[in-house]
Amino acid sequence: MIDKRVKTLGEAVAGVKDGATVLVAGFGAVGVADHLLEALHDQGARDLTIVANNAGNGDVGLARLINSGRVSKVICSYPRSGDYSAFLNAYRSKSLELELVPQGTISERMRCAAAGLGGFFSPVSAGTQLADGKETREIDGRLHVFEKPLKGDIALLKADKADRWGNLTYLKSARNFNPVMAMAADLSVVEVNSIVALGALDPEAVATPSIFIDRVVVVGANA
Amino acid sequence: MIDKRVKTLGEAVAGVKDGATVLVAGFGAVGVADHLLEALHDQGARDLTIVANNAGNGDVGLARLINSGRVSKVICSYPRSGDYSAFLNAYRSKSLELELVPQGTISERMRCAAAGLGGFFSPVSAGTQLADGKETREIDGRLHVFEKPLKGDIALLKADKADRWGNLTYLKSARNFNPVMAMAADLSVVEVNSIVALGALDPEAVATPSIFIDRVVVVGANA
Amino acid sequence: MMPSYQPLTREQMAWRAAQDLPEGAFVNLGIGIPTLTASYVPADREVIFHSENGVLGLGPKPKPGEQDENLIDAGKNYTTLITGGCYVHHADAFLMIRGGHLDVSLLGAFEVSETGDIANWTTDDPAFPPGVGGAMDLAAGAKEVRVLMEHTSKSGAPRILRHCSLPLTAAGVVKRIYTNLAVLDVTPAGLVVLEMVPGMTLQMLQSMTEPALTAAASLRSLQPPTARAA
Amino acid sequence: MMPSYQPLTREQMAWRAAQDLPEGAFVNLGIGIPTLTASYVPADREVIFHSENGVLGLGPKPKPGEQDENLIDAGKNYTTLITGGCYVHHADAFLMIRGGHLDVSLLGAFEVSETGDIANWTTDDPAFPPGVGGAMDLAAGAKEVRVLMEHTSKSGAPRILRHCSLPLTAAGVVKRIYTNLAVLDVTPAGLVVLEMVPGMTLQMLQSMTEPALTAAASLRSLQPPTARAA
Repeated sequence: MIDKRVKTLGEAVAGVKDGATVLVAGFGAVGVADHLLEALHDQGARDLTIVANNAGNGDVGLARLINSGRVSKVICSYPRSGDYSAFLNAYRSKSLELELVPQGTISERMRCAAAGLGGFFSPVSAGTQLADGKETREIDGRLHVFEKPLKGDIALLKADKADRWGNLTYLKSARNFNPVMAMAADLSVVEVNSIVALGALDPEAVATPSIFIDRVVVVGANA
Repeated sequence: MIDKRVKTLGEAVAGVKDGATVLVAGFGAVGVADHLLEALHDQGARDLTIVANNAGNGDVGLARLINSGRVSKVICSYPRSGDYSAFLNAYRSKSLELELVPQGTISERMRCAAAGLGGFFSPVSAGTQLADGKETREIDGRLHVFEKPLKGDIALLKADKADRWGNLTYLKSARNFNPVMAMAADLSVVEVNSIVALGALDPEAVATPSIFIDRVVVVGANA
Repeated sequence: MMPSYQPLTREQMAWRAAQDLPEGAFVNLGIGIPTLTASYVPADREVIFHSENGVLGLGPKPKPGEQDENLIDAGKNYTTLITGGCYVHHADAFLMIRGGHLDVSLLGAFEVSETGDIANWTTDDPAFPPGVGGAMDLAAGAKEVRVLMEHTSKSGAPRILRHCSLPLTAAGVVKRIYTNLAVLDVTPAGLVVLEMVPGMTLQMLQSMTEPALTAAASLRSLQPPTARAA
Repeated sequence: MMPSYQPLTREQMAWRAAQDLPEGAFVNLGIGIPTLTASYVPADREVIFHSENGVLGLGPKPKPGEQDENLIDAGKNYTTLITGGCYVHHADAFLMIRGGHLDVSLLGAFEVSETGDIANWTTDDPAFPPGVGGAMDLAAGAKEVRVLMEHTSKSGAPRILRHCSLPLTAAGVVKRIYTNLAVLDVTPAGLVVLEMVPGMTLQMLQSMTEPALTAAASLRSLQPPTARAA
């Protein structure tokens, strides 16, 4: 019987290696796998490359990983959000590298990897600093930039409901990067508010199909 | 008040020009906008390029358009399905050009156009006849083929329910090409089984958001 | 000498931009003044607001106590969904942006050039890390990109320039500029002034604008209803 | 002289391929003999079948009178959805295929080469239009591509060749071949025979196979339960 549920947050993030690329879902504080990020802190992997929209807040989650010196690179669109002092300090001390990518290009590069494609041409960022050093091509009279697929070793996801196969639904704007990151990592791990019986999720309304999910852990009141 | 409903099939396909590229949704006989295809026959546009998975059956819908000499090119993955005599006759008499594209490449090329991208590299078809004449590139040790976006002037779609804004849901495997083609045409027209009140579709389960739809017409028992 | 004109308030600027959003339009409002625009859409028009974080159909701010912790806008403020709205994931939200599915993208800016270049993502301050967010996607993708900004800097320096001095967000994309002084179109023949606030002259406006301005044949007064202004 | 061995039936071939589908695997079954495989998955295993037309979790054929006109498989036959299955659109269905999300793609073939090239999409008959469907996607994308086919043509000509004579579907992708006579692995060192039907010798099998064969150290008999065979 397929059962992707794991009992502890430790099991959920087991096996992450030093140097891993970690896809961290969420936009601002919404749709972020706070518990899995704390578990990754406890797990101990170092030299991490983080792919996320923002770069952490306060001293929790991603910010705590940065403060603990565990992150060597951040690929994100907007580090300057809320109290981003953890990122700012590491950035200023040059202990951390920043790759700044337009928000739609980040999500499209991950979808590109998920879809087994080798890269794509995008008009976004053409003629700007963020295209420096990138291959360009004029297509239909418009300058395009070549963008490469972006794949994760692990994705840390937050959803609302899951079944034991790993089918997922989300709540409102907490969907954000989660479905894309779920598709783009070798190992996709999700924390959910509750587990429902197989068949309880409407087959027309599953937002992330089971094929993309490897481990499910319940957090919060139902844990 | 936004109201994309039109009263007649004639209004639904009004304005299609000679030489138009028409995206025809469906897989086999499922999820096909039979009524809109008949309306397009009545409408009279000629020299059409059809993008579809199959190439019509019997003498209805797409096959009838072909039999009436209205189709100059078919871009599809599998013309040999069911009674495809309409296509076969036109193909043998060379009155119609065939561009054969792998099924996943057709859908991805349409999504590429929908997403405003200039093209992508795919490993599919690399080293085969279907890559003849196409740009290739080795990426991470694997041969890839460059594929261009594929956009329609009009998409003919079939859905189950719509609201007056054009939000759509589908039934089971009748979803198939519909959501992708809805995104990839300048004018997206859908025939539906019923119209529901705005707000009646679950915001978490809309399969095609209203932004992609231009005209909605009810067919069948509720028309 | 005191100027004989009254610049628009931020709310009045937002009001003006809102008047040009047509019935049925899908619109993305950038962070800052553009966000205010949603409140000034004429009551008889349905305009659907898109948020980069996967919300199609942003509604007004929730009432105190009715905030949903899972429903925020691009500025990370609590928001609501209007009837008929829906949720999508990030790749689909940016497909809508990049693929030309938005009718209007209304952006804030530091600078705009006479050929429609826009600079709104970085001041290139070496002390702070840069952040781009969805700015480049929004500038590159919509059917029509419009800018809403103060006409000059706080020190009075022009922000509508021959060439942007700050790093570009996108080149040649801006079609219309709403400022606190005027409404201008970016045309192949240069910048055309469509409206100016009462008391403004083309000569005064030109003195605060680097590229040459032309008055539209239909040049008229930019006069928001003061009752609506804050 | 009559052969002293009995080739497998189509059902027995499907049975053999089914035994190698692990618990929890996501699998796409090609049209033809591969489709039969679904019926022979051991009862204690959950295997999830994917259909290119947007069905994840294909179930058995519906009972007469219970067909749903909106639910078909890749062969355009009526099908069902198992509990836990869901529907996706075409671009997502092929993202699953191309992106390596399927554990196994089990394909029919006209020919397979010793380096794992596969030809299964066209016989190049000029009288008929070619059709490719999802064949190239399925051959290029899955984590593991396996082939299920008769060992030789009806006239007895080998279909496992040094080089495919028909136009390729994909190059270097096939990892395992199930025939009516044997199970073979495609390895960097060439074709390795894992199993043969009772009475078959390596010499006989070699005479029906173009490239050189090596016997696996663990070479064993391929003996399906006759009770399961049709």
